[in-house]
Amino acid sequence: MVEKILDIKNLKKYFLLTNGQLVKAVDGVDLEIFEGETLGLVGESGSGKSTIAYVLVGMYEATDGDIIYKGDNIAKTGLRRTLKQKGEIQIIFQDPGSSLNSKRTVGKSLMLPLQIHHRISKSDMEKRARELLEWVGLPAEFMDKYPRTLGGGERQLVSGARALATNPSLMILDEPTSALDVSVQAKVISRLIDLQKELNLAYLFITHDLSLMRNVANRVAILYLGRLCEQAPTAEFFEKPLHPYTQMLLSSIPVATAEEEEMKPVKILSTGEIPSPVNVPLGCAFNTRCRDKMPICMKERPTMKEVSPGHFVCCHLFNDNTYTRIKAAAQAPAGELQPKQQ
Amino acid sequence: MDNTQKDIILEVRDLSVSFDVYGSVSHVLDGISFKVKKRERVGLVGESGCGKTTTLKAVLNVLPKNAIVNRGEVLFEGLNVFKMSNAKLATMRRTGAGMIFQDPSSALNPVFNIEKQFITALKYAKPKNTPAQELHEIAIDALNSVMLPDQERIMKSFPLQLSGGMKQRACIAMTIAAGRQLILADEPGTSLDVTIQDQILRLINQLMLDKQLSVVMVSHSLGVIRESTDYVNIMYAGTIVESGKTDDVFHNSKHPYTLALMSCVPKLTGKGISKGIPGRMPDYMIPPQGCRFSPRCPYAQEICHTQKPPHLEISPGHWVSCYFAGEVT
Amino acid sequence: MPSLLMIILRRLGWALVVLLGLSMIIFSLMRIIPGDPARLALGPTVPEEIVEQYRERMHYNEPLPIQYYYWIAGVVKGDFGKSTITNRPVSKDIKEFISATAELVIWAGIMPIFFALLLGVLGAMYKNRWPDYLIRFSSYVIIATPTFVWAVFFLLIFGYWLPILPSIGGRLTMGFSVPSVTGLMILDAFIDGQPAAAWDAFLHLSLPALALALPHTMQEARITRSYMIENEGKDYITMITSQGVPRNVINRLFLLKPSVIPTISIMGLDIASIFANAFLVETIFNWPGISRYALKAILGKDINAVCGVVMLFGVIFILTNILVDIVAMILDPRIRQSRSK
Amino acid sequence: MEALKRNWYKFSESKISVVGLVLAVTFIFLAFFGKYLVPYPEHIGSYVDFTKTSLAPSSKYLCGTDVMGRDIFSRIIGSFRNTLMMGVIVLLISAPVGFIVGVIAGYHKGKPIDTILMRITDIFLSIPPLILALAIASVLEPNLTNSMLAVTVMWWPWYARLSYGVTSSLRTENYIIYAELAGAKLPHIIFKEILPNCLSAILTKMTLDMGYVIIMGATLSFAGMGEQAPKPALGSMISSGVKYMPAQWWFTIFPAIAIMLIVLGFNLLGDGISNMLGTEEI
Repeated sequence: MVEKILDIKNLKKYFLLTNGQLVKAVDGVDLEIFEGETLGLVGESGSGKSTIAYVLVGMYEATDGDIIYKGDNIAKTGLRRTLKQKGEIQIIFQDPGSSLNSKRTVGKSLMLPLQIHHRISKSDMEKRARELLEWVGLPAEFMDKYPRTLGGGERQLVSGARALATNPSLMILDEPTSALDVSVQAKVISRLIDLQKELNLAYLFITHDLSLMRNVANRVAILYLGRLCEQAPTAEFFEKPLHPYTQMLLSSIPVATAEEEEMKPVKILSTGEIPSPVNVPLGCAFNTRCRDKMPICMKERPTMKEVSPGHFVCCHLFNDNTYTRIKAAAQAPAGELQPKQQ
Repeated sequence: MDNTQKDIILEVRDLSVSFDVYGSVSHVLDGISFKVKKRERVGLVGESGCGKTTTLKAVLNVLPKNAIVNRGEVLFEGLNVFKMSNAKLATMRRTGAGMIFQDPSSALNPVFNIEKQFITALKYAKPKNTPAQELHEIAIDALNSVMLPDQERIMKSFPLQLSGGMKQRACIAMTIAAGRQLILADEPGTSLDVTIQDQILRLINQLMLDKQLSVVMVSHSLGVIRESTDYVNIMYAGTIVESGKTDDVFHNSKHPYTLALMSCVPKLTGKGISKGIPGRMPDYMIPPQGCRFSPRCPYAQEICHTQKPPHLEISPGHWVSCYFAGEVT
Repeated sequence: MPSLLMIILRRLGWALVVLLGLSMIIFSLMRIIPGDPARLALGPTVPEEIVEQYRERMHYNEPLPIQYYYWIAGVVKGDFGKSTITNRPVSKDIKEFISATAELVIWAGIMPIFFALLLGVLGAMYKNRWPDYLIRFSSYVIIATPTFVWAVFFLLIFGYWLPILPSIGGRLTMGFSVPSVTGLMILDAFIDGQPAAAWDAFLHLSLPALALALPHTMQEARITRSYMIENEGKDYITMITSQGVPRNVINRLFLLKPSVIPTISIMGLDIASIFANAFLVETIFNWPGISRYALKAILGKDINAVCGVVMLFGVIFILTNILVDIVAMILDPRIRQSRSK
Repeated sequence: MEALKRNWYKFSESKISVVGLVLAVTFIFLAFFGKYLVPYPEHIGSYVDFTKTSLAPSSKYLCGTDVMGRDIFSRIIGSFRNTLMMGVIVLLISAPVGFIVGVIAGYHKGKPIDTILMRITDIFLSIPPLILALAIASVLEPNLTNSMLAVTVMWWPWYARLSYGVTSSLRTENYIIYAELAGAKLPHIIFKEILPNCLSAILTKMTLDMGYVIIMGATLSFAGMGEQAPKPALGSMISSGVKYMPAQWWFTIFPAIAIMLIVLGFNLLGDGISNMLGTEEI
């Protein structure tokens, strides 16, 4: 029986701007993460995916909702959570340029969490830091290097080693490779996957890259403007994407092989702009860009439906326990089709 | 021969550019050559730092001040941009070729509204006494053709009042407005969200068809290049390692670097990803003597380390810079 | 734009807080002077009971916060008390001396901005060629020389060796008489129809103005140059260059404006500081300005005058800053946005 | 080694920075050892020789003699120690004080403590610096220590502003956030994470400010609020010489040139350092 380690229920995080506007960055999100699995969280800018990450690690306190981590509710603890809880949930940030202090050596950066969490002797700390570097596949000479002499991928791996220092059971990967080239990304990702197996880590993998998600996640959840649209086991998700936004997102991905082109299920041309999170549309948040919108979408916020076991969709087109849509798909407007390469 | 020459809008020949970095010389571009025919979409693809943007800037002769063009030429409609008179160069920039930048937020001047930037650029591109009203109409038309609604409001807006996608559309409008025939697109969707990137790429393709443009598309994304070019050049560390028809190069890759790069791209089919390419991009201060990929290449032999491989045509229209192009899989 | 008004109102609110703090600091500083303020004000010969009466009347024997209350209540009504040096209300003194300094500031602080920008742009355009070297070298030398040294040099050069400019000081040569309308002598002379007097006033003004203007003008030129050079590498300049807009248009339009905006706040600081920092120049050139008055007040331990003048300088400083901020907001939409958040 | 070479290249890119380095080093050297090198060390104090008053510059008296018959050259060199001390002490006090205020306010950006600290800084900034210095100097005894105190009081806010700016931009850097998440204490964050990143900006400003503090000190001394006679100070040497102009021009011109060269030296040096460290001009 795989244990559920994190249970997010109806999570809300609102920000009040000084000019009085309310930003509902995360607005009622339910997620579960099981031991040793990777949950992929996908969204574009303004979707609130990073906000969820920051609430989980304690940078922000949730406005409402629960985050049950191994039996404790840590939704509103912020940085006041216990040292053990801090150690258990760790994060790798997106920007390799700013995740390490450029004036401190890799060794010093690695020893900071050891110093705080383990209270061991200096020589033990150094030994442990070398060990951590080895785990992520970096040579021990890196201890005395400064971040500026490292490549982006190496810096992200050092961040990974630093996160492992506190023996976490859940790692939040906030777009860890989006700033890297694909050849470096491949290196970092394959290392992270190996580590997950070795240490039985759970990953919350945040990204905007669906192709990457296909290869790393066990389950995928799609966010749009602070709300979940769809959630499913990875294979099912890519075979049967249901939410109109998911379909638009999938068909927008530029792919490198003809084989993948086949995978793009329906050609839904991307239209419209992502609304500002300050003005989330009434009803379904996606209604400004949805091809299949119905009158109800403008008024009423849809609820999550479980169309098949583990596959959830938040859309008025669907009911529980069926893949059948309430309304047939609209045809793409003629004359605006992409010129296919001949 | 004469006919094909006439059909070529841009030709880059053996272009080598280095940079003066605090007294040391960084040898970035090393013998870049490619051609762009009229109404053709040519891609330059490679990882960051491989010299894609430098190549584009060289085409318009807007390289940074510390850049040195060592050898080679860029022929726009048969004339070398490095030897052009100032007047000719200005004409080429105004009506011949234009560039779309990666980050539209930094490509637009933050303290002027769109109108001021757009109209000023148009004023020099159009005949001297074009009335202001006409310039304004041209600009509005261009904004309309990139599918920006509410053009009058856009004209009065400052860059920070527009979203990334809108800014990029405005930049495209500025580039096509004066009737330029060649568009140099430097990662036009990279700084935008996936769905917005898709719109921008479709827009460029649409404009290319409607206005019979030629496009040089630069990207780090193999997917973008496959979907929006006809001909592709794979770049590695300031050299072109493989070039040919996009389909050919993508489905029948020959160069070890191209193959390695392809295997690194995560696929929607979900067959896992490779372990990456060992090693790092070479230091441009001391680039490898022979093939620039040789230090990282699993197939490298003695000759690869000492002598630069020639760019050979291994099948019609498919060129590879590798001594062992046939043997690699 | 309603938000602009809100921003200004908010800035003014904060300005009041800052002024209040400033007044407290100055007031307590002046009250810790060793010696009895009443005795200091009246002089040593006055009998003790009169001093006592005076003390009573001025609330000098109350605790410091109460004294402050009475003082600030007067300040709000524009009453800074009496100056012990001139024996007149401080507010009247200020009114009399401020116009001479204001005229100096106009010529030494505002007019040279044009030259600062010009030199900055020239330096950037001819980067690492002789005009740039010339401007940079002279700016280094000029900035390294204190204002009072310039004043002394000018006295020596124009007063003794090359006596083409009046150096005995004052604002006008004896014999001219110009009725005060605006307080600005040159303008007043023109209003009164005396071009000769205006010219004479200008000659009097030129040396102190030049001594005051030189260092900060060169400093502003250098800052403008360095921002110009920094911005030259930006994408938006490459973009507009690639569109075929001529170099000189780019320089004076698309490069100059973003480069000048960050120097505006420095110019504002400079203008505000000239008011107060002119005292050596005003003293050397015998210029009847507020700054020289401040120096005399400080040396003579004239408490009311010092407090009054420092408050005035604070107000000028704060208002100039607000004004500069507004100008920057009008020029730069980015600042407009960040301030409204 | 490579880094050293690159830094030297950046520093010496503008040759004039090297001139600055030479000037500044010479000045500091003379401040320490000038007393033993000048031709007439006894002239630095209260020495009188009425047979040699007001002599024009000659090979014997390089910068001439003053009304007391003292060698002006020796007195100029002799004043360097106090001039240097003024700059060093003012900056060594105001930079740390300003840093602490700025870093605490910047770290708590948007919280009440930020508002309070930065408003206090604003209040100090809104007082014209010279006036404040003069007021302080006049309330207290006019001497070197008090003039240093006066200049320090008006100087720290600039460092508060600088550190505040740097800190509030570092505040969102992931390594600072990580340190918080890991449970690091405030002193660690301020001194181990933020300070090393502020240091180059602060050091650059300190070198550039050296010149301005010296100007400020000379100005106070010119107004009679610095080092008192008979000890030499550049500002007071100029002010006491003004009334002998133009006949005895050497009374004023040489101290003036000395100030100019010292300030020039530090300004050029500061610019070179700022080129080297890549910090923007403030």
